[in-house]
Parts: sequence; structure tokens; C-alpha cells
Amino acid sequence: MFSVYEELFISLMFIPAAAGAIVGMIPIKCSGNVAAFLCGTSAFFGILSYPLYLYGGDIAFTFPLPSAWGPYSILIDELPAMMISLSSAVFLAVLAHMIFSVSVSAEGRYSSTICALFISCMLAMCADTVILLLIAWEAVTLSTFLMASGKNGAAAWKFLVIAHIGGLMVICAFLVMLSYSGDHTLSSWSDLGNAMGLPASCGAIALLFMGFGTKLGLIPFHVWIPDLYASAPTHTSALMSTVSSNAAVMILFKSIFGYIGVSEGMYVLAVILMAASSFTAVWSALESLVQTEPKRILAYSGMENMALVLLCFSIGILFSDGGSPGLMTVVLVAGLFHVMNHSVFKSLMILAVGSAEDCTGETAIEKMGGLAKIMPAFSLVALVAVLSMAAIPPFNGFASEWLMIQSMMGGEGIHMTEIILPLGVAVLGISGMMAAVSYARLYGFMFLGRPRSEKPVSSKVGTAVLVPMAALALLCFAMGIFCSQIMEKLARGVAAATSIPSDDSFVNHLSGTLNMPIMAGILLMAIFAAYVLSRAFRKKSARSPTWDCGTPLDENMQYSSMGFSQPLVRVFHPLYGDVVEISDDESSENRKRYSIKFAEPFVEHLYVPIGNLIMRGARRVGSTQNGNIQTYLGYILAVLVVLLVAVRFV
Amino acid sequence: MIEFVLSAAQSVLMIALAPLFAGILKKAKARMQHRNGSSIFQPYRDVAKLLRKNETVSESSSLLFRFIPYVCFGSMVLLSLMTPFFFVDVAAPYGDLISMVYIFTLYRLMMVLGGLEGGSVFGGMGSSREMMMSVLIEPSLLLSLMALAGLTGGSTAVSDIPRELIGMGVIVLAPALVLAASSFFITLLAENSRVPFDNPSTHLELTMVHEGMLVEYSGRGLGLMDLSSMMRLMIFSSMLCTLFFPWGMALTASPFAIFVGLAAIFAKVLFVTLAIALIESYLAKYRLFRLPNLLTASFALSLMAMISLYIL
Amino acid sequence: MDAAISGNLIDLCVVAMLLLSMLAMTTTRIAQLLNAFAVQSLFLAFLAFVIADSTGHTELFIMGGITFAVKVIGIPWAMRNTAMRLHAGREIDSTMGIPGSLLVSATLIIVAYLVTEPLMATVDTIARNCLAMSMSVILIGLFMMVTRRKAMAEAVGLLIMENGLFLGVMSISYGMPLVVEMGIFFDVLMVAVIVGIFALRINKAFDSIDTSVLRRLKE
Amino acid sequence: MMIDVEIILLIPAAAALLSAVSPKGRAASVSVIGSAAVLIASIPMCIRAFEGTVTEYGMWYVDGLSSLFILIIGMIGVMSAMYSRGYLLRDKEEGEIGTGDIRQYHIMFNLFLATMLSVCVVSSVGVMWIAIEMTTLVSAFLVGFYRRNSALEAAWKYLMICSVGITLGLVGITLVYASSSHILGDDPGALNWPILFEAASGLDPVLIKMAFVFIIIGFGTKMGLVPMHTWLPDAHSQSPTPISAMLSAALLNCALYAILRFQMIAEATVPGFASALMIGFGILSLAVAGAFILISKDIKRMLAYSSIEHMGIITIGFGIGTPLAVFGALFHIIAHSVTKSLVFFSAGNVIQGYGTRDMDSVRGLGKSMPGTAFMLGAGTLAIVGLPPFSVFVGEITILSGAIGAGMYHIALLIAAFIVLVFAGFTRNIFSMMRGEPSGKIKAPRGILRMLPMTVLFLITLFLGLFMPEQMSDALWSIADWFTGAV
Repeated sequence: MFSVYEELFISLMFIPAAAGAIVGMIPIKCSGNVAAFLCGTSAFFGILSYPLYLYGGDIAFTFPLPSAWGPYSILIDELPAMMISLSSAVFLAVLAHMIFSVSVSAEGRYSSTICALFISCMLAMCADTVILLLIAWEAVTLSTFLMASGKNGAAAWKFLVIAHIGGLMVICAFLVMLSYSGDHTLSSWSDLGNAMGLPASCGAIALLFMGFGTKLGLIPFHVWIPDLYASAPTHTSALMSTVSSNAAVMILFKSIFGYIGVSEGMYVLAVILMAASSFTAVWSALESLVQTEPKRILAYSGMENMALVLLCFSIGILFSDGGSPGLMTVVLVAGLFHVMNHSVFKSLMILAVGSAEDCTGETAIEKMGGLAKIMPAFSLVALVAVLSMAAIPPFNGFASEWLMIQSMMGGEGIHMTEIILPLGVAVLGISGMMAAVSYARLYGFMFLGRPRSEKPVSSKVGTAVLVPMAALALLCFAMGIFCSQIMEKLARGVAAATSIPSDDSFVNHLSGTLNMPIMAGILLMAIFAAYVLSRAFRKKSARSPTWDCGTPLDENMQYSSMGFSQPLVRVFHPLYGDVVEISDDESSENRKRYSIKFAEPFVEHLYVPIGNLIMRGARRVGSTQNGNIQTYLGYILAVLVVLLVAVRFV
Repeated sequence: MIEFVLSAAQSVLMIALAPLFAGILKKAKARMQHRNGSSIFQPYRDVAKLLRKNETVSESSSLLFRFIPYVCFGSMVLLSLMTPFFFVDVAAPYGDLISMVYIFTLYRLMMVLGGLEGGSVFGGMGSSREMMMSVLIEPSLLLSLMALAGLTGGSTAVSDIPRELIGMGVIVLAPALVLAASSFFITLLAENSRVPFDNPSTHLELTMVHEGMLVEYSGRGLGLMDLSSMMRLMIFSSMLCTLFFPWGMALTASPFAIFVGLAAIFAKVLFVTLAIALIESYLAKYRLFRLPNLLTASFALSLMAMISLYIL
Repeated sequence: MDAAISGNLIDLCVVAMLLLSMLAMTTTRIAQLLNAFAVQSLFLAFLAFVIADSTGHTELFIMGGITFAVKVIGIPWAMRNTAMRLHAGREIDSTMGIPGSLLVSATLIIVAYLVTEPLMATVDTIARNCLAMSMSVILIGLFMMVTRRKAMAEAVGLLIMENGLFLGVMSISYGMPLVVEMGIFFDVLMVAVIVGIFALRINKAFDSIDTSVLRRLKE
Repeated sequence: MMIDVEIILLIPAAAALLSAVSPKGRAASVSVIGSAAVLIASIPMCIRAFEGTVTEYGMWYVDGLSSLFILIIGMIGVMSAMYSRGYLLRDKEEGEIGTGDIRQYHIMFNLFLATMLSVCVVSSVGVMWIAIEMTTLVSAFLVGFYRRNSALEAAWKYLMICSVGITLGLVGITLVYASSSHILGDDPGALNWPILFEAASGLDPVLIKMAFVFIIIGFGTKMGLVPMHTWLPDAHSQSPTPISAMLSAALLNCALYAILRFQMIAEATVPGFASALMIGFGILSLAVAGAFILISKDIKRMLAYSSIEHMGIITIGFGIGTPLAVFGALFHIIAHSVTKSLVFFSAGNVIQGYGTRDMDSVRGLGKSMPGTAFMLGAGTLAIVGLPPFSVFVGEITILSGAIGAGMYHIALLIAAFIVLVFAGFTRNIFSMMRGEPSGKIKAPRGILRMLPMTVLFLITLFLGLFMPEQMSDALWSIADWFTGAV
């Protein structure tokens, strides 16, 4: 409506980041921080997109220079506006953390790729033409790769290749859609499924699912995730698992439910997708239990959360068959809400873990412990993140998981879902609980107990980093408390982005029997009352060493994190493929050291054989180039004879 | 208004009666084992004694450790406000069954973190085992509640379910309900650390789960934790008695209905308590790695409940 | 010349060219090979004269003349000289024995017949039967390059292919426009010269023109 | 009297002469100025052609399709000439070559340019054949420029294999000529492409099918289609780097140009046949090149295989034959030429800096030569088809063409093999960036080393993001004309 403001807003949102990307390339000392600051400016304006949307409606902009594939235009309507605002907030927090961390002096190149990531993620979320969407999406991959290729080149390469496979799947799906639509403008696409027919639309949906699944960690495309998280800089992982996941989910959602449009008859597809995402959820939760590095735990937990989001989407497809638009809206809102929540609590947790790693100089969970006493404020914000991740009321993780279960429970009785939905709930329950276990493990063994190594803990991250973290923690709380309002807004956005017929029945589910503010109020009051009442007794409290049966406790006499997850490992033993390795312990004679190795079965039984097969094939092909000119001429003769005969007889 | 007073009163009653039923349970067990046992009011005395005692806190614990008892107690208070007892309405109808499940998770998570606070081996072991069980409990708990919701038309609101069930009459004592209730009963035992999942009265290091997590607590903290765990048993029992078998509950605020409701709920909770006592007397604690079998059975029961909902 | 005689002469030339290719396949001496090539080129030149005479395409006389000058005299002479200078030895090994080569050549002739059979009907020149023959000569020339190890022999293989090509050009279309044909001829000459230059360089660098030493560039 | 075409052929010829007589050290400048002059001189004619005015007189024929190739050759010529200067000076410092060699190089370079340009401007397909053969003969000297044993070997293979190929191509041309003889008779212009094209629908289908088999094998040898590609990695890896770029970015295109001309005729005569063959060869090239890229150790060989891959993609694009796919293929030609020369130039810097072509022995590039590393990294990302670079646009346009034509299986195969290439390429290149540089590294310096790379980088970036309307119109008009949609 205010076209001048639109242009002003768009330029304020993108030009500083673009400038930052260039400034970062200049090889002077402060260029990194300047670029990060510029990107922060952009992110700040990005936050304004939702308020602006509420104030002035859709924000549209078209770049004056056209591409080979039509113009570059962007359109920010309700859903993108929400996502952009939230992602920008997360981005800003991560940037602030980066700038405030005294241990990390932002490298120019790194900041410049962060700027590129900002631009590409935001463009991917609000792109309105196919080419912009595809370029932005691939640019997300590229900038993530550039941000990650620090320590472990192989991990970054693995990411790049798998993400590229995914990118090609996405590209193919969009090209199929384009071939039916013929129009480059995405906002004019709706219900292409009618024109495409069932097989093509199912194929396109499956491609999109897998394509974005590579970024979100859908099995078996997940193998890059743990390694990359473990080796990439903290801020890379924080942004990768939040902002780019937001973009992926957002585009996936718009493509499946908006552009293609689900229709009846997709039952089988929905069940397959549900199976894939459920499997991913349970599997990654299981794997997260046995990881020895905090970042790897977070990597698997990110996969688990994204798998739940994908589960929501596939249930959404299922509901389309049952003809229940209201429930479909609810389950889609649950998915979108969960990805938003995830981006907040996950970035918070990654930042907390990153800071903790900076302070201790350790990356193994076995070497940490007792940080809560040294860094109480950190441990408090980390606790908020853990509680959110474990879906504990009143934090935001609970709100979206609640809505997921709510929609599934509400969905029973719908055609053909009798057995599937209970299984979905079971998956949600078991993976959610397992995730909670692994967060308890993460928190318990990093922050609680006694230190497990004698290394001194330095507080070199400074206290300023607490500001963005506290902001994120507050956001976790606020998004939990105001979940009903957010859900309603999301439902409106879903209705606008898709052609799901509006059905008021979803309103009952959205906030029906959950009143978070009051429930949280009662909980807090009850806790407070318990505190006050028991304080009334005014008793002394003394400190003494932990009860130890009389022997002094050393740092090895604590439950170990691997031991903590042993019972579950034993229960789910057949799934883990763990191997006990026995080696001689050097330190003491005649002693054996037993250690458990957990191999990623998908690497071992899928990727390695396929890789070997491809390499063997390539070497065989390579042996045709044997250096002998006679052989070469023989090829020409052979192909000539074969083609001539073929032309003659075919 | 009178409804609110009644529902508030029932919550207070639940909190107040929680130690009593714990005492009854102990007494019944003792009797079955041909012991005299302590008074059924002994738990009140224990809690009161603990709350008055000085507290000793481990040096390795952080501030969180001090707050865990309050959080646990607070969450149980919230839950008792959300659970019907003899009257169908609840004082805090601001959450549904699912929220209740997650508040239980809050309680458990806090206890687990508390177990890790001390940095001792016992706490870690208890936490670890507790977490294993909770993973296996969660799906069957959710599924049994889902079956219940399915039986009553999809609502997960706590007060709707008894109303619906009573409205349907005794015919809804359908296989689905029985199966779901059996599943729920198993989860009740597991959640509350009863035999065969845990031995609540042991202090033998190798077997303890729940007590292991509480090993570092003393004084006020221990008192609150004990009280919370009794409340948890109470809440679970009344969930079983009001959600799955609501007959007899007061639907209106008339004095007769309230009287019947009170009588019925006492009888039902007493029955559950005695059943637990019976099981505890006649079963030994299972080996840790046999527990999954039992929990899988519970899961299967709840799944069968879901299936029977549609097939039968 | 009447049509029957010219037809016979054409057939004779063509068959002779094919036989000479086969003969070239069986030679083991560089000199023999060059002789075979020279004689084959001679038949090609003769063929050009015959066709030119019988159809009145006079520019084929020029072509025949050039063929004679370049292929019958020029190139064989130059190559003989080069071979002498290279002390390349007289032997030219083949990766396949003579019987094998002949069998494959025979197969190639059959293939050539098979594939050109439908073309016979569409081309209406007097020498259209030559199409199969020319295809055979091309394929055999290529096959010779496949089997021979000496650089010199490979070059001759290439030239035999070109002979086959010219045979084809004449047989199906009485030759291309003169400019093109002259250009092509010039090109052939250039190829021969440059191949010669490189053969000399290779000989200098490797002390051999056996192409089996040229096998270092591979994967 | 029009002399447009003569000028663009005479300039490089004159440059060749001038560099033969120019004073010591000036030959390079002559080449740069000469090639720039060619580029500038050809622009008006090309723009005219894009607007639809075909330049046709004497033996010349220049339409939009030819203009595209002329401009590419001109541009790559300028860039290579600039890059050659520093590259050869460095070689001279190392003692690998002498002053006389540099002079000889520039003579051949200009002649090479002239022959390539002449391929695209002539009207008669026979003369076109001669020109293509001339490119082989001239460039054989450039391939064998270093006179090392391996260079000689490469040149020998190049010469022999391409001669055989080109001979087979001539058989094809003969057959086309024969097939036209019953319509056009002894018309001296019967080999002129416009005349042939006009008469195409009346040509004999059996002959044309056979002719196209010979042509695609013959010119495909020159273009690097598998399995006739065998000379290509040897020649590209052994020649001086600027020449590798010229071979890859210009010479292969010339052969492609010839195939396209015949494809148009064959499609008009026997619809579908030529396209199917082209798709088949394209897929085979893409697949085999992907396999080779996975196992290559030598950076220039890998780049050569990448050229095979891109030629395969382009061939598929033309084979699909819808206007969109052809548009994509045309764009991809430009994108590939620009990007590939960028990668070759940066690889040349690496090779001279580290003194090896073996990728496993190059480490720490990011530290030792940041500028080159940036260009190599960007070029790699561009050549494997990542946005925002031009190759990406070309690839997705061709994919889109395949999908739009309903050839889902082709799209699937293209995508699958692109992944192979992507994996191999990125692994090899990015492992060079990391680590610590070891040994003595003499990073090449000089503005003329970086300038062509910067220009090419900017072009590929710009084309990846934007397409000016004039360019889009020009390419679309060619594509529409090519597919007979007009």
C-alpha cells in the first residue's frame, strides 16, 4: 500500500547485509565486526516485517533488473512476515552473541558469509519468483558450506554434496510445477495439483519432502548433520539449525499445501512420509542418547524436532484425505509453530553450549560438569532452553508439542487413520521423552554435578553474551505463554497461504482447554507459595560433601554420561549396532579397557557401500582411458559400426 | 461459585489425604506380610518432622538443587488442582490431559536433574533408570489417554471425560476402557516407583531408583519431595478412579451427590491402594532389564484399546 | 567409352582398391604398406578419370590429376624418405595377427554392405555400387589404425580412409564442388605434412615411433 | 562492398604476421590488441544478426547462431591473450621455453583464432569442414608447444584422433551432399548451408540418417563427446593453460556449431532422429565425464572432463529441442565458456605457483594465494552449477526444458550425473584450499594474470543473476529459429 515505504523497508533490510558481505571481504582487522554489525542492522529491520505487515498489509518488491527467468520479486505476506520477524530476531541474537563473545573475534570472511546467509535465508522465505527461490535456497546451502568449512573439511563436503542432492530434488520439483503452471510468479500458483494429476503431484511432493529433508535431517540424508555440527563454529550451527531450517520448512509448507495443494488420494504418500519422518524422529532421539559431544546431541535433537515438524506435515496430507480441513489447519499450525519455537530454544541452547565449550576448552561431555556453580547465569538460560526443548510447560516447546498431540487425538475417527494416528502419538511420546532424556543428560552432565576434569574454567566469554541469551530465554517463555495468540495468527497465515477451506472447528482445538497464562501463573504461584511457606520454618541449611560411603570422591567417581544412557541403550540394543572394543589400558598392567563404539549404521551400511560402488564403477570407467591411441581409435570404430548397424536395422 | 468452592475443596482434600493413603498402603502391606506396621498417620508425622529439620546440602550442588523440591511440589499442587476427585469440575480447568502428562514430565525431569546435582553415583544411577522407564512409559500413557479421549468423543478436557462416560452409562465398560485402564494401571505403578518397577522401601544401592535420586536431600527438601511423591500417587490413583471409572462422581453440587461422590472416591482409591499393596506383597521387584517387557505389555494394551475402539 | 566398359572399369578399380586395403592389412613391412597405398591411390586416380570420361564431369580430371600427383607420388615418396631418416625399422607390428585382421576386415566389409544396402536405391549414379566398397575401405582404414602400432602405419591408415572417402565422394555424387574438393585435398596434404613433423619430433624425443611408447597419459 | 567478415578474419591473420615480425616481447601485445580488435569488429555484425539481419555474401554466411559463437570466441580470445602474456613470461623465467617459442606461440595463437572464427562465418559446409580441420592442425602445435614427451604424445593423439574423426565427418558431409544431389543437382552452392537447409525437407531420409551418424561421430570427436573424447584430457592437460582455456571454451564450441548446423538439416528431414542421437551421446558424455572427475588427480585433466560433461549437457539441451531447452543450451554455451576459462586461468596460477598439476600435492591454497584461491573457489562453485553463477541458470533451464518436454527420465539422469560431477569436483578443489602450504610456492603476480579472471568472474556472476533484455531477446530468437518455432 505504501510503495515508497516498501522499498525503503526492503532496502533497509537487505542493503546493510549486502554491504556487510562486501565489507567482510576487505582484509582489515575490524572488518569482521563491522560486517556483523551491518548484518545485525539488517536483522533488526527484518524483525519489523511482521509489525509492518500488520500495519500495512503485504509488502511486495520487484528488482528492476530481470533474470533469465523473469524478474526477481519478493512478497511478504502473513506467514513469511512472521517467519522473517522471528528468524531475524534469532539472527540478531546470534550475531549479538558473536559480537559480544570476547573469545571469538569475528573473522571478516566469516562475517561476510553470515551476511550472505542472512540475505539468502530471508529471500528464500519471501521469494515470489521461482528463480529467486531456487537461487536463494541454493545460496543458503552455499553460505552454510562456506561458514562451516573450517576444521573438518570432509564434513563440510559431505554436507555440500548431500545438500546439493536435496537442492536438485527441490529444483526438479519446482520445475515440474513450473511446467504445469507456466507462470514464474509463485503467488499465482495455487492448487497446481489439479492440473498435474495425482502421480505427478505425489512425485513432486515426495521430491520436495526429500529435498528439504536433506537440510532438515530426514533419514537417510542426515549423515552430514552430526559431523558438521561438531566441527562447525558455534554460530554456524546456531544459524544452520534454526534460520535455514525455518526457511526450509516454510518453503516446504508453501509448496505442498499452497502451490501443489493436497487432495484426496494421497493416503499412501502420506503414510510413507509419516513412516519416514517417524522413523527419523525415533532414530535421532535414540542416537542423541549416546553422543559424547554436546554439539552432536544438539544435532540429533535438531533432527528429531524437524522430523516432528515433517510428521505434522505428513499428517496434514493425511487429513486432506479424511476431509477434515479444520484439523488439517491445526496440525499444520502445530508444525509451523514448532519450527518457530525450535529456532528460539535451539539457538539458545547452541549458544549456551558454545559458550560453555569456550570456557572449558572441552568438547566432550565426559570432561565437563559442575558449570552451574561457576556460571550460574549461563546455567539458568540453558535450563530454560532445556526445559523448552523437553516440552515442559509453560515454555514454548510444550505449546507446539501439545498442539501436535491435540490434533492427532482430535483426528481419530477420521477415515483410515484409526491405527496410524495412535502410532503417530506413540512416536511423538517416545521420541519426545527420549529427547527429554538426552537433554537431561546434556544439562545434567554439563552443568550439574562435580567437574570431571581438572582444567581451570576461564570465563573468557564475558557477561555481555548473556544479553542475547537472556532475550532468547525470555522469548521461549513469552512464546509459550502467548501461544494461543500466536497459533491464531499462524492459522490465519495458513489459511492465506493455502487453499484449505476455512473451517471454524479448528478454533476449538487451537486454544480449547489450554490456558497457558493462567496455568503457568498457578504453577509459579504454587512454587512460590511452597517456597515462602517452607521458608517460614526458618531452618538453617548446612553444606557438606556428597555422601560417599566414607571414601573421598574423585572426579572419576561420578556417574558417567555414557552410563547414564546405558539402560536405554540396552533396551534398544538391536537398533544401535554398538560394538564393545577391548583394548589394553596403558596406565595399569594387565588391565583391559572396555569402550563402546557406536557406528552410524547408515554410514556403514548405506553410504560406504554406495560410495564404494560408485568409485569402483568410476575406476572401471577410468580404465577405458588407458593411454593407447589404438584403443581410442577402436572406440570410434566400434561406436561407428554399432550406430550404423543400429540405423540400418532399427 | 459453589462449583468452584467444591472443586477447590476437592483439591485441598486430595493434598491432605495423600499421606493418609500412603500410610494405608504401608499398613496394608505390613498386614499382608503379617507385620504390625506403623500407624496409617505415620507419613504425616514423617513429613512434618522432615520439614522442621535442618537441611544439609551437598557441596557440589548448585542453586537449582535447592529449588527442585519447590518446583516438584508446586507442579503437584497444580496437578491436584487440575484433577477431579469426587466432583466432576476441577479448580483449574486451564489445561487438559496432555498438559497433565507434561507436568508430570516436569516433575520427573526436575527429580532427575536433582539426582545428578550431587555428583554421586547413586543419584546418577537413579536418574538414569528413571529416565529409561519414563521413555517406555510415555507412549503407553499417551495412548491410554488417547483411547479414553477417543471413547468420549475426542475431547481431552479433564472434566468432559467423566461427564461423557457417566452419560453413556455402564455400557461403556467396553473392552477399550478396560484395556486402557489396565495399561494406565501399569503406568501408574511405573510412574510412582512401585513394585515391580522399584522398591519404595529399599535403600539397597543396586536396586533403588526413586530413592536413589533423593539420596542427597535432607530436611525440608526431603520432606517436600516425599510429600510430592505421595501426592503423585494420589493424583494418579484419582485419575484412574475418576477418568476411567467415574461412576459415582458428583456431577452437580447437590449434597447427596457430593456425599455419594465422596464415598465412591474413597472406596475406589482405597481399592486401588489395596491392589497396589497386594501387588507389592506378592511380587518381587523385577530385574531392571525385564521392565521393558512389562512396559511393552502396557503399550500393547493401550494400543489394543485403541484398536478395539474401532473394531469392536 | 561406352557405358558397359566404363562400368566394368569402375567396378575393377573399386574392387582393386578394396583388395589393396586388405593387402595393406596383411603387410608387415613399411615399404610394402606404402606401395599398397600408392597403388590404391593410383586406382583412385584412374577411377576419377574413368568417371570423368564417362559422365562428362570434367573437373574430375583435375581431381584425378591431383590425386595422382599427391597420393601416388608425393606422399609415398615423402613418407619413404621420412621412414629412412627415422631408421624406423622395416617391421610394422600389429596388435592382431594377420588372420584375425583379415577376418575382422571381412566382417567390416559385410557391415558396410549391410548398412549401405538401403542407400543403393536412393543414389542414381553409375558408380553407386561403389558406395559399399568405399564404406569398406573407410572402415578397414580405421581398423588398420586401430591395430597398427607404428606411427607411420597409422598415418597410412588415415590416408587409406581418405582414399575410401574420395571413392565415396566420386561414387555417389561425382565429386563435390571444386573449391571444396581442392580445399579438402590441400588439407589432406597438410595433415600428411604435420603428421610427418610430429613423427619426427616424437622420434627425436622417444627414439621410436612405435606408438605403444605413447602411453603415459592415462587415468 | 561488404567486408565485415573479411575484416574479422584478416585481423587475426594480420596479427599472426605482425607477431612474427614484431620486436622481441611485443608479440603478446599484438595478440591482445588483435583479439580485442576482432571482438570489437565483430560486434556490429553480430548485433545486426541478433536483430535478424543475416550477413550473407560471397562465401560467408553469418546469422544469429554464428554470431553467438563468434562473440564467444572473440571474448575468450581476448582473455586468453591477456592471460598468455604473464603465463609465458613465467614459463620463460623458469627456463621452460625461449623467446622464439613465445613468438611462435603468438603466431599460432592468432592463426588458431582465425581458423576458429572462420568455422563460424562460412556458408559452405565443405569449407566449414576445412576450417575445422585447420583448427586441428594449428592447435596441434599449440598442444605440443612445450615439446616435453608428454606434450608430444598429447599432440600426436590429438592430431590422429581428430583427423580420423574429421574424416568421418567428411563422409557425413558427402552423404548429405549426395542426398541433396537429386534436388539441387550440380549446383555449385549445393553445399551452402542456407541452400541445404531450405531444401532439407526434400532430402533423402535414409541418407541423412546415415550422414548424421557420421557427422555426430566425426565432429563429436572434435567436440569431445564420449566415447570419441579420448584425446581431450591429454590435449587439455598438456597444452599451455591459456590454450587449454581456448580449446575448452572456444574450440569445442566450433565443433558443436558444425553439429548444430547439421542437426537442423537432419531434424527438418527426419524429425527426432538427430535429437535422439544427441541426447544419447550427451547422456553418455555426462555419465562418463562424471566418473572420470571422481577419480582424477590432475587438475587440468579434471577440468577437461568437466568440459566433456558440459558439452554433454549442452548436447542434451539441443537434443531435447524445445525452445526452452535450446535457449538453455545456448545460454549454457556462454556460461560454460566464461566459467571454464575462469577455472582454467586460476588453475594455471595454481600450477605455476606450486609447480605441479597433481591436486593431492597442492595444499593451503587459501593461505598462499588468496586471490587465486578465491577465483578458483568461485569458479569451481560456478562450474559445478551453484548459483548465483551462470552455469546454474543454464543447467536449470535445460532441466526445465527436459521436464517441460515430458522427458522426466532425462531430467533424472542429468540430475544424477550432475551430482557425481559436483561431488568429485568440490572434493578435489576444496581439499586444495585447506591445510598448510608446503614447499616453495611462487605465487604468480601481475595485473594481467588477475584481470581476465576478474572480468570472467564478474561476467559469470552477472549472467547468473541477471539477463539483459537484449540478450534474452537474442537468445530466444535464435532458439525459436533453431527449433522452427518461428
